[in-house]
Amino acid sequence: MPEITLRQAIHDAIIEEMRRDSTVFIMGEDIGAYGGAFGVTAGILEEFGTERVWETPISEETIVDSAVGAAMVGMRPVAELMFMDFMGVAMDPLINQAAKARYMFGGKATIPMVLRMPNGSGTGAAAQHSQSLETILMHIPGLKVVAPSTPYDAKGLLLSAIRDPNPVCFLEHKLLYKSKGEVPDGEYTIPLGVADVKREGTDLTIVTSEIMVHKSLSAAEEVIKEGISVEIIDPRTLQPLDVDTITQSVMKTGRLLVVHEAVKTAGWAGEIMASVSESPAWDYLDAPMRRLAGLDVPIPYNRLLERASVPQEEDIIREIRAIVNNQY
Amino acid sequence: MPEITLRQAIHDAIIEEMRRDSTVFIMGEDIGAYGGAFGVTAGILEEFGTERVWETPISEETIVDSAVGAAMVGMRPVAELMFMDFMGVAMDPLINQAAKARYMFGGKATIPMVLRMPNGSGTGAAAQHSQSLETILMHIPGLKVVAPSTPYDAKGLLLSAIRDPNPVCFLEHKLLYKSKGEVPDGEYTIPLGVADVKREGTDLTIVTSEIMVHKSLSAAEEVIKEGISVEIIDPRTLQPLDVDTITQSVMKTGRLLVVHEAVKTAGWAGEIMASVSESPAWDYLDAPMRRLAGLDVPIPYNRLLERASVPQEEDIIREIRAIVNNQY
Amino acid sequence: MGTKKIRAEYDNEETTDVFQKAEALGLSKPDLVWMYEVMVETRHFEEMATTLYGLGKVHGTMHLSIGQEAVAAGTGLARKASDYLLNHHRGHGHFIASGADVNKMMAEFLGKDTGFCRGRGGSMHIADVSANILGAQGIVGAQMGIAPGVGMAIKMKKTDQIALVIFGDGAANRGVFQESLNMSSIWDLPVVYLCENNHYGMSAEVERVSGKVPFRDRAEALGVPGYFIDGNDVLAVYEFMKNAFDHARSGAGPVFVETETYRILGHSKSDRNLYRSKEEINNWKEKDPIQRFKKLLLEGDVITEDQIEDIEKKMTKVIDDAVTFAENSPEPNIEDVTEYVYA
Amino acid sequence: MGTKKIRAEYDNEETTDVFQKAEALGLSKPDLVWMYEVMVETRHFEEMATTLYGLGKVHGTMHLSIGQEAVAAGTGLARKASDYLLNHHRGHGHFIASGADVNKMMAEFLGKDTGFCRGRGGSMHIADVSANILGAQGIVGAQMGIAPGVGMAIKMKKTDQIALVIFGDGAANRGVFQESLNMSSIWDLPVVYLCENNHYGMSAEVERVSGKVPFRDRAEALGVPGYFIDGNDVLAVYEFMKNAFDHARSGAGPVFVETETYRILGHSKSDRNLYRSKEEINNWKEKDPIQRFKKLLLEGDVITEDQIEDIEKKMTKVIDDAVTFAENSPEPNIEDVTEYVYA
Ligand SMILES: Cc1ncc(C[n+]2csc(CCOP(=O)(O)OP(=O)(O)O)c2C)c(N)n1
Ligand SMILES: Cc1ncc(C[n+]2csc(CCOP(=O)(O)OP(=O)(O)O)c2C)c(N)n1
Ligand SMILES: [Mg+2]
Ligand SMILES: [Mg+2]
Repeated sequence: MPEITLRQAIHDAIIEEMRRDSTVFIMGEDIGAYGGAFGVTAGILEEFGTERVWETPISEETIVDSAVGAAMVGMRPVAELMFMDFMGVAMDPLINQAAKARYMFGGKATIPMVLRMPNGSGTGAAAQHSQSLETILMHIPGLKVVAPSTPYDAKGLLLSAIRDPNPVCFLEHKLLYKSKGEVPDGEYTIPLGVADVKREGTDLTIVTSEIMVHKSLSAAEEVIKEGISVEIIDPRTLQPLDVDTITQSVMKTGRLLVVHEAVKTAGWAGEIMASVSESPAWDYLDAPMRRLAGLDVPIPYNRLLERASVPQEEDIIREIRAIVNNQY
Repeated sequence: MPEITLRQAIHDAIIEEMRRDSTVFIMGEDIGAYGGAFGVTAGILEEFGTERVWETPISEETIVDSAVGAAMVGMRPVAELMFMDFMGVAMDPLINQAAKARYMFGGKATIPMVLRMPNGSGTGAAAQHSQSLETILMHIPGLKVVAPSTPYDAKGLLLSAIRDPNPVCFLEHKLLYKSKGEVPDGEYTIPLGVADVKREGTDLTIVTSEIMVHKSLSAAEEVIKEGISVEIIDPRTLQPLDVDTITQSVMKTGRLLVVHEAVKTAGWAGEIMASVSESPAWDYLDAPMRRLAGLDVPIPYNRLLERASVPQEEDIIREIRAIVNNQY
Repeated sequence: MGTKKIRAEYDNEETTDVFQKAEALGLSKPDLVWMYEVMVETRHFEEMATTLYGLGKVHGTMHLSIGQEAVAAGTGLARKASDYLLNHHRGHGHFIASGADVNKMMAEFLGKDTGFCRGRGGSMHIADVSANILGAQGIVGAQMGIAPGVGMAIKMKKTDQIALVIFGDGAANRGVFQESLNMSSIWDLPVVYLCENNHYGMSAEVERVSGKVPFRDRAEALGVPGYFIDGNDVLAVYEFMKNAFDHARSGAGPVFVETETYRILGHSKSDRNLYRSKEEINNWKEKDPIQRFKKLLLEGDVITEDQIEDIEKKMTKVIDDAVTFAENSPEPNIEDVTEYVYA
Repeated sequence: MGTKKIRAEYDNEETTDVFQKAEALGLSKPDLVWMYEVMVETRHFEEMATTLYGLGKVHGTMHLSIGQEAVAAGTGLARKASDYLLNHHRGHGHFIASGADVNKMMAEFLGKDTGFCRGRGGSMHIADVSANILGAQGIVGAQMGIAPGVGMAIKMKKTDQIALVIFGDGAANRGVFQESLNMSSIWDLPVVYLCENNHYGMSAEVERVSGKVPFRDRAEALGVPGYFIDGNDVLAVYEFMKNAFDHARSGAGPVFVETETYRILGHSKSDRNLYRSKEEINNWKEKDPIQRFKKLLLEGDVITEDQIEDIEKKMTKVIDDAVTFAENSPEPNIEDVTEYVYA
């Protein structure tokens, strides 16, 4: 299988869906000649022209609202926010429009749209360009939330997202754009709501997503040397969440660590823990459930501070050891 | 002590602070002659005139942004969103401005502002006027979140909120405006970050806030007849959260139920559970931690559906019994 | 700033001779009667809504358009059934003028399973997507953000539809107004903007909260042709809206029509009218669009006093029937509360 | 729509005789030299920034204002130190023209503990609240929302300060533009709006994404006096900004000044300039505001070639010293990462 970058995988998913389905179109800022701030949409304007590539003014509220409008009358917009942080100026369209139209209107509206949002820190872009706000989206019934960690997942999930009849928020971690992975030629989909076991193990379950999957995998490679066997579950879609796969794993390992880049307080680690608490897996827990998350700070600019503000491989290793050795 | 409504308590806190401190002022829609959509600010325009009562156009983004601006240069704005749901159009000022200015600017800015937001369902106002979105605010480092359940708490907390040097989001549950309680004459404050034990008990800890405190208290009165003794903790401020009081209680009772009106998925029950999981209280748990929350739906209009979509006394009773009797 | 009164000028001349005007507009007698009927039906619907609210049968709040019916009637006649309607919270008249079934409207009001939204939406969110009625908005102004997307879809599908978006003077001060008109302007989208300027956004008098009025100038500054007309003159409304639809349908881009009218009742049920005088309200009652049009129709011999009576009776019955329908309808099943969250 | 080119007209006449103009504006020779120095200092600062970035010493991205220095210099001279400054992402020049210490700026660039924001903010968020510099904004346009609040505070405190808010052509298309100008307009707030129209918001050519240009018309439609001027003519910038400050300080309310200029370099480090021609860029290089002002100063005998040389050397040293200061400064303590979240 050819190896391509996550950026390429997302690009391919969009362009292939645009070829397949004439109702799919893209909209956002600088997605044409510029190719998008992260280069994802490069070349799409050339192939499809301005009829299917709507380059907008800086008007995020109306961009996302308009995606809702177009979706409501039968199109399948794939809109882009240049950075996930800009959700702040496009929150009403998400919270009160995309998520609620179907319900409020008694099932009469269908909103098949995708909103792509690069998230995450590590690029020195500071507090207003580095957030991971997916927990907020998970808390809005009516939205789906997808957060891939590999090119393979990204393409398969984005295809499903575009074909899904609901509003789907699609996260792209900036530091993963250049990461490579095998992706088969041609069309394949990954259903929304199915987690992936990224590594099997027996002593501890880590639930994590996006870039933290990779950091956790490295950490797992380290601790296996000490005989600690870590299982890594990547939910891939945070909403709907594949609780079964998580609880199955916890029932096997007896220990849970949730790792996310999003800040700790009220972050989605709590949702995972609550789900485990409510499940049969509770009785199998041999240790307290733990989380490792971004510090409760806006992301700082300085690279040392920036690095310190989100979980790193060494932090994950430390946590794994602490849990397995009952040192908390 | 005189009994007054929660509406009156909030009104009194604002007007007394305005008399005491000339930098305190109010801003928002229809807060003058109309008295605010829920009557909270009635009479304030008459006493202070338009110099301290800024009645704005319908421009929530700029209302909240402007509160940040005024606060940054030494004023103490008490701004109002008519409904908490309108956070959607004022999210950037909260997420990226109020919460981050101090940090981004290396501690050089101070943002002493209060944003009042009526929340909650039960008034037949449907999906866009009934939400409880406090979890979202808890997830933004830099913001404080206050959610009172009684007139006494409301006044004491609002005084502290206005005097706090940070941006404070102040929730007011619509169905509590008319509820009455004893409030002493004159000034008193309740520190932010201190929970209140609303009822002592030995068998189960309920952590809950706002209107759910009252529903839980009623439920507790019911189950005591069966010999089940419930302790009810009202955090009063969700951020900062008084984790100690919660864990102390859980160490005593061995059981935890979190009740909130906010929708279940990724709601703040998870934060309470995560905090307990991380604390010494973990070892004292005799039962899985449970939550009872709003259904994962936009709030429906029909009153039966509306009622069914958030926890009611009977649901709380059912949950208490289930936990205490190990039936889950 | 904010001092210039909005009655500065209108783009329309007051209709005085109904025949002459109707002829010029290509309107038949049934067209004229239709508009009159829609206005009366809306008035009856809303008066009944108040009654039901008083009886405790309606939950929540409601926003009545009594005094503003001409805007809806004139617009409804200009709109084609294939055109999309994006409505706002004070939109009963627009629904009725778009041909919405009042039985289903009344049922929605009472939160019944037979209502347009199966009781989930209520008065504020009536929608019928299959009939191109894309719902009403509880977030002031959000419909303006949604409208360009509908216009984009129309362009991509190459149909000759229009997106009609309705909002108030208060909404015009939300930032999304500028974003929306700008976006429609740059792409020449088939969007018709209808601003119902009824002098108040809740208690906010339009001149007090607006740097300059009328709003028409804002539209022009965004490259969108803007008109400011008398919204209580139903024929003027028809005329300008018809032109607006024609313009947008021809591919020439968006149009903005601002109609001056007045909200006779309070903003919603909690309004005690403390921000305006009885005198002001009474002055505007004199300008009641229904009475005004009735007078024109009678003077022009388009209709007789007897026919007026008959319409009155007919609409009383239509609304009474709607109440009966609604009251006899079942409540939604509680078990279905989680339906419709996801498709 | 969106077709009218913005070079339609200016409100200012091109400065040709520096002496005559300076006299009319009440400017002394040191004032003129000060503006020139600020422009040169800014240019050197930004060229150094590029160099450091190339060397991998700067983290993240940066937005350079090369070609736009006249706007900052003219504005900086018009602004009083007591006036508040709300800056945008492309704001190095404005900071320098406001007297900000370039050592602390450079240190912030390098993320050092001695930087204005102790390394937390970086180039995009430089602030010095104690010096009335309320920071720069990474969310395009948000500073416009914040500005009326600063104006309100000034009114309540009854000082004679001004809130100066700076933003680009791209920002002018965000809804908060309308909300902000409207709010300042209705309350006659002392807010001066400075739009740096540099033809592009990232890759978006202003005419393509704006229903109508210049934006000045939007301001006027909101009751705010608006001007559209040549932003590469530093004396014109000073003239109009001075008038704007005077107007706002007199209590007459907000003013909007739109300055036409051009961003010579890419939007940020990732820009490959695929959306515009080399020719266009070269045309604008010819209009370099520093060269243009230098020529005027030389022609008017305000300054000699030798003095020009000296300024060049002085600024080279100032910037080199800033780099030395920054490089020798410590990194922030990692343990302090959670400081400053709450007061
Ligand atoms: C974003 C938002 N802000 C405030 C409100 C509360 N609100 C509902 S209607 C209204 C007045 C709207 O005025 P206008 O647009 O003129 O419409 P009208 O009610 O006069 O028909 C207000 C303030 C809201 N629903 N949404
Ligand atoms: C709300 C928001 N949308 C988009 C961006 C990404 N972005 C940063 S600067 C910029 C262009 C801004 O254009 P303009 O206002 O003209 O300023 P200029 O960069 O030309 O100085 C864009 C799109 C952002 N930072 N914030
Ligand atoms: Mg109105
Ligand atoms: Mg620009």
